[in-house]
Amino acid sequence: MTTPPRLSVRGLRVAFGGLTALDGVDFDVHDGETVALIGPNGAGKTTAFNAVCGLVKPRNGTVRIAGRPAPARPTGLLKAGVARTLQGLGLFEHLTVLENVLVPLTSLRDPDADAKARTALDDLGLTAHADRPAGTLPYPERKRTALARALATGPRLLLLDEPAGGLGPADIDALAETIERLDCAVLVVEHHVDFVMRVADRVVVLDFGRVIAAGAPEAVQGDPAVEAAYLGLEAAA
Amino acid sequence: MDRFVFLAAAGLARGAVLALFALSLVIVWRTARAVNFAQAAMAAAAVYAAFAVTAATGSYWAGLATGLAAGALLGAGAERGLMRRLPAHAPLPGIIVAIGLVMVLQAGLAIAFGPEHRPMHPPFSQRPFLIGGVPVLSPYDLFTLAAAAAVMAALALLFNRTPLGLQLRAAAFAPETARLLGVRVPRMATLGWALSVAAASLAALLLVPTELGLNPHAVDLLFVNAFAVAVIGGLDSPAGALLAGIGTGLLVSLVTGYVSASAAPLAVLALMTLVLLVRPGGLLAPKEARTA
Amino acid sequence: MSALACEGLTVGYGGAPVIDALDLDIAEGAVVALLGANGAGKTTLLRALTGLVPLRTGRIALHGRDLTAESTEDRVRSGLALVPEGRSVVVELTVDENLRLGGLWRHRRKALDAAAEDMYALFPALDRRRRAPGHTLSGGERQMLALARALLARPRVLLLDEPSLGLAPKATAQLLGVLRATAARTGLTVLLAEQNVTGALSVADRGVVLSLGAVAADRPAADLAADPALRHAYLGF
Amino acid sequence: MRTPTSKAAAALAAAALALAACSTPGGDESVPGVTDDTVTIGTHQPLTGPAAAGYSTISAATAAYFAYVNANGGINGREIEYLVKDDAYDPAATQTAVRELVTEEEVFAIVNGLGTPTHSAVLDYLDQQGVPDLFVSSGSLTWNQPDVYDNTFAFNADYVTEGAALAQYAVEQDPGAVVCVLGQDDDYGEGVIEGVETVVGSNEIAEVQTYSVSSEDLTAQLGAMMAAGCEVNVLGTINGFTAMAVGTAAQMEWFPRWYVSSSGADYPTLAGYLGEDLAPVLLQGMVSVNYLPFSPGGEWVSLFEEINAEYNDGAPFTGNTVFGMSVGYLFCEALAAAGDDPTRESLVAAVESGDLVGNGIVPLSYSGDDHAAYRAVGVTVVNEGVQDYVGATYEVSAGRVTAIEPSPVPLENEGIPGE
Amino acid sequence: MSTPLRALLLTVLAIGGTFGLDPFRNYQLATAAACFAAVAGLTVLVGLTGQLSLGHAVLMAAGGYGFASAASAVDGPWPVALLAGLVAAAAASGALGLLLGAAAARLRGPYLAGLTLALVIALPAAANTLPLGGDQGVRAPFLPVPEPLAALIAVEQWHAWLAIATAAVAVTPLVMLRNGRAGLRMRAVLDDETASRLSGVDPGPVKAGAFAASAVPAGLGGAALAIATQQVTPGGYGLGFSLLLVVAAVAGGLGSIGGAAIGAVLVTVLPWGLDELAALAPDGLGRRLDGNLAVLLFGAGLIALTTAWPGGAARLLDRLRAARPLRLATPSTTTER
Repeated sequence: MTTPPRLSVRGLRVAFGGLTALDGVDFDVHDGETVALIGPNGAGKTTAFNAVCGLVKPRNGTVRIAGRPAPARPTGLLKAGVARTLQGLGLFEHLTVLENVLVPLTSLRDPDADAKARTALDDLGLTAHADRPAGTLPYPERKRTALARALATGPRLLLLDEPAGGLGPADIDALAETIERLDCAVLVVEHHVDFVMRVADRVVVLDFGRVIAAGAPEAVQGDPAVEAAYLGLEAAA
Repeated sequence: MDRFVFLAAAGLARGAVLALFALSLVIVWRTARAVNFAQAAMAAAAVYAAFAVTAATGSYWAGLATGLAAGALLGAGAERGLMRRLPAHAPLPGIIVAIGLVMVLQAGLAIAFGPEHRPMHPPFSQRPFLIGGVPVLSPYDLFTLAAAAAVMAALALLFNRTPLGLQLRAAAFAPETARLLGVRVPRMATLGWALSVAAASLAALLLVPTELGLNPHAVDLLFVNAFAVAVIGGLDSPAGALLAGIGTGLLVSLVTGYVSASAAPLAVLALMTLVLLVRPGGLLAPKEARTA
Repeated sequence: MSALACEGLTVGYGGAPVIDALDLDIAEGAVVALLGANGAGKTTLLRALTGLVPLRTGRIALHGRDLTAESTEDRVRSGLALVPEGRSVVVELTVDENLRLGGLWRHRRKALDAAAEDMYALFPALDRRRRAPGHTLSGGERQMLALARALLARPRVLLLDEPSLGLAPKATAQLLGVLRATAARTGLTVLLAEQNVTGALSVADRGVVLSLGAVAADRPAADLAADPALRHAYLGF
Repeated sequence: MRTPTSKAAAALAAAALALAACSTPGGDESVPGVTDDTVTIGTHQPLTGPAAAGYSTISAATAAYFAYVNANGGINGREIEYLVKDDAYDPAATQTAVRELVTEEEVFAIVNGLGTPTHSAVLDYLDQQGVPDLFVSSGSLTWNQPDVYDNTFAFNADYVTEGAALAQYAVEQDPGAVVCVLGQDDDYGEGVIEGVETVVGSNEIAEVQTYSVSSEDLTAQLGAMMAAGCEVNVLGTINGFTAMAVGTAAQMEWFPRWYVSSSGADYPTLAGYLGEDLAPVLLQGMVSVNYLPFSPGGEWVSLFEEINAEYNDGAPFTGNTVFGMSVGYLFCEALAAAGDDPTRESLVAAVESGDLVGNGIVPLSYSGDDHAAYRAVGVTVVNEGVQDYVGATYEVSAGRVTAIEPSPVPLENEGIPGE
Repeated sequence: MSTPLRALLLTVLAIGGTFGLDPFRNYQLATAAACFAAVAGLTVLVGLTGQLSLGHAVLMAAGGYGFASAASAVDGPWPVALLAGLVAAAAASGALGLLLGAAAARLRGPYLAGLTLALVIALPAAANTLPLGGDQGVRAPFLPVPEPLAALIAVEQWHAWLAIATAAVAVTPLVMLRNGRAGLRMRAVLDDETASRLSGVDPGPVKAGAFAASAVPAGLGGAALAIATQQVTPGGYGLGFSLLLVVAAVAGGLGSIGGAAIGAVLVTVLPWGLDELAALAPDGLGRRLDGNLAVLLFGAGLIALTTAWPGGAARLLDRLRAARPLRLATPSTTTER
């Protein structure tokens, strides 16, 4: 008997009014694997994330986590080992860095919450900022705080929404190293192609809410459909 | 049966005023995304202005016009002078400032005019027509109904059929998009406040002659009931205000007549709680169209 | 003569500037493609030009007239129009109301009717759905409506932010076709921010590439299309 | 201690110090509020708020009467200082006002505190402090509990008495009429209803309607009463709502007979609400009861009118004026009877002695085991805009109504009590 | 220092302070302590979760009625009656708060404010309809000074002690809650509901719980007031009083417990002081100013604070303290959001 994938998405369809954001999307993420979800703006990447986290309700399709249906309640998701960062940071700006990291840990009623939070801050070099309100930090530190908050709970599945967005080369490099060190399943949405090529074991390409290509980074790179999606209609002809 | 007919008729007249005041709350909500908790105090101030002019000129109509103008000015002034300075996207400061405004206006009116109830006389007889021996509606009730209906119809036309109304709605729903289309959004908010307080002032002007007399708190109960009505109907829905206004007017009248006067406020509270628990956005809440 | 000119434009949301001392001059009647990777500052530039975000420094002139101190509404009334990215349709209003909204300050009632009919002729898909509420429209219909609404006011300079976002290739082609034709017919000046490089360059006379908030390349469209640097800026390969 | 709570400490301490600096409690053995040449008394009155419109003129009239007395040498050589605190008819504010009067101002007595809910709030406090609580301005039966509140005395005829007297007169005038009651939804309305029931029987009232003071109108109530075929309407209403009831009924072309409790039947006040033109017509024949000397042209009224003109800036002369000045007169009488060196005990003893006569048209009934003021009331009727006694007078005791003869107190010594 | 210890110290300090006050000031202090408990509850609710309640006076009234009826019913030594009263006050207000909280979790700002407003207006009607004694309300038992102390202190001072102790019992758990896990979750929900969900915090229950947690101190405040005044009437808990609680919370700085104390003292002492001032004005004017002047100034202050200086009094202290670079362990939130 094979272990079910950490995350399994089948036939996912999401629509907002007349807009179809996702139109029958399938993909899996296995333990220890980093999968990148890429595609042009508006292809449906963040919607896919939101559907996995229960923030939007799909019209059709299933999301399974380790073989079980994804829980709908916030704590359930956290208990199922799913953590996520948000595209717009999603920090609690008026809470300190330490408190930001503590929130999910207290949700799990973790007895070692404080120690775990401090370890997470330490790992990402945030200890010096622990007591500053998150909203007052420079952008890269805020980005790292968001990551620390996701990592502190020791997730089995980590969803990263544009983790490299707005970062400089050095920070991106450090981020890539952090992700490479992780042993959990990672699903990442990112525009920064070099970064994707570096961290991803597999790439899933979305366009108009459909998967147009999937596979190893190198294979996807040469796919004419992908090129067409990115560069526009003329190239497709 | 006689009693029912009578109570229903009385409830209808009361409901029309309630609906009009509730509509004024809907207007300011739709055009400026604000709940004006100072609506009662502003309307009372406008009625004082009307009272003063009627006393000076002897003309009810001059007073009425003054009251409407004073209401519009107060609304525009509050938006320009206070509400505009508050941070957007947070309802709390607006509510708190409005509460402050209530205190200032009511205390100011009491200091300026004293606590006395000043009787206001209606322009039409309040002697009801008898239908089969049952008193139904008086000419003044009919005037109230007609005025409320006319204003509601005019506002509906304004909002749904005129370019100005289109701009008002667009500015409320999507301010940034509206600005990009050349709509002067701040002006629309000012206009929304002015229209709203003017409508509330009209409701107050219609109500006060049937009450004990004009005093700084004369409109308070109307506001609270109208707020309940607006919430029951859905703050976004003019039709909801109308429906819930008439319904609540009937409810209050019937409960007062058949049960007791003190049960009426409880009946309104119960209705409001019930509606909110079943439909948190009110009876006629529009379907959530926005996804982002 | 220059239709739109800006000098020393600097814009930021706190932290480092997103647009950094940018100069740009667009000749009357030109169609300019504004290119650049995600986060290069395209959207911020367009929002700054229309006054939706405040400038730190710099000035903006429309046909030689300084706009810097004017409100968004006044800039629009001076002939500067922006079709923003994404769903700028007012979903609570019908198609017809949305469309007319664009021309209220411009036209008297009769002229507005005529202008609206012109637009319906230009976009037959909208003509069929005049009474439909905005939230029922598809992505393509929304984008068409937004463009038609902007054109209704007969702007002198039209700014478009990613009109192809979320559109099928066919729809994008149609939209850009209408744009090109209108520009050619009316002498409209267009600044088109696009990630669909091929599409944008196919209608543009000139391409400006933004990188980190500054102009990285600025040359005729035909030259730029073949430039490998551009391809790398987008695809990373 | 670097937390917000420490700021609380700082604030509290600062406030405490500031307050402590303001005053220190007095500790001498003398009688509170009494010096060689002054007697300081206090009251709580609704000068602002919803009840101000109806009652804020009472304390002004009382103050004017005291000014008159002081100008004529005071009582036993002492001038009366009358401290009026506003409570806005809010029981919480009454608490603060009365405590300030008792502990800060150290008043000799509280006189004519107004309102049932308001005065109820300080009843226990005054009892614990042993402060004479004289002539409460309300018709509740609460004030007449000498076993519990040995220092508290009522002034108004109680509402039950008034209701019973009104019903008795109605039954005599108009046997077999359909009797209905409209009452305020508190002890006032309930008292009147109870009084009416003692006369007509508890199930014989055809229709009982209530209103609350925050009501917008009485249309629903009057409509229900009209539909029930009421012929005699007994009202336990305050002035504003009496006017509204009469006006609303007239609008319905309905002209039943009105029998109104004294707290809501002051003709000048009602005329203010209804308008000078309509009032004589609508109020023609309105029956009420009273116990104070307000007959137009009477000697008391003449005196009070003079005092009102001289010491009250010629404020409108209404039933409230007579009421306020009568209270003042009664207090002066009690003070005079309390001796040359009055104490709180001697003041209470003077009231309980039964020797006070007041200025009413019926006898005062104070005694050691009865703290009600008037157990009898005289019937008044409005005729062509003039409200006056018609002679019928009833005493109510133990649920029985008996007709008695009125016994008005003559004016003596220019209205200044002395020994 | 731990919160309970600090609370104990402050309570002792406040009780010590009563010796410097005459009976009337002690009565005012008792009232202020009662208001403090209610304002503390309100300020935590508004400041930490952004939910505005215009009905905290009703929650106080619920506590007052609960106290009065339970303490009167108990036939035993006064500490037993007191304890029974306080428990009943907490239970009554907590139950009402839970109901409101359940509604609040479903409602957005204006709808919630409207519901709480209607609740305040319905209180007199409820008092007349339910067995709550109508306008006259219900009596709360008089708690005389215990025998050993009788020679030492006046009854007002004794009531001030009881009110201070009750306020301490009400506010201390609130402070602990606010500084602990629950407070963190409330502030997280206020900051970003989506991020909260992703962090396992369900906004609904947090908001409802905050309402209940805010209601209990308000109810105990009502009990403290009942101890001092021996009376609970619907008229004492009207809209004006409810708005005054909002003023106190805003003036002190939303979310700040210390600010709540400042605000409570302010709304207790200032109206009285202003009325004293108004009494100096000529008679006619004085009568019109009396009562109204305080309301006018409070309203103007509320507007000025919110538009110009949203942090309230507590923030001013912070700013004055900023010369020394000290940071509060728990940053309080402001009205800016």
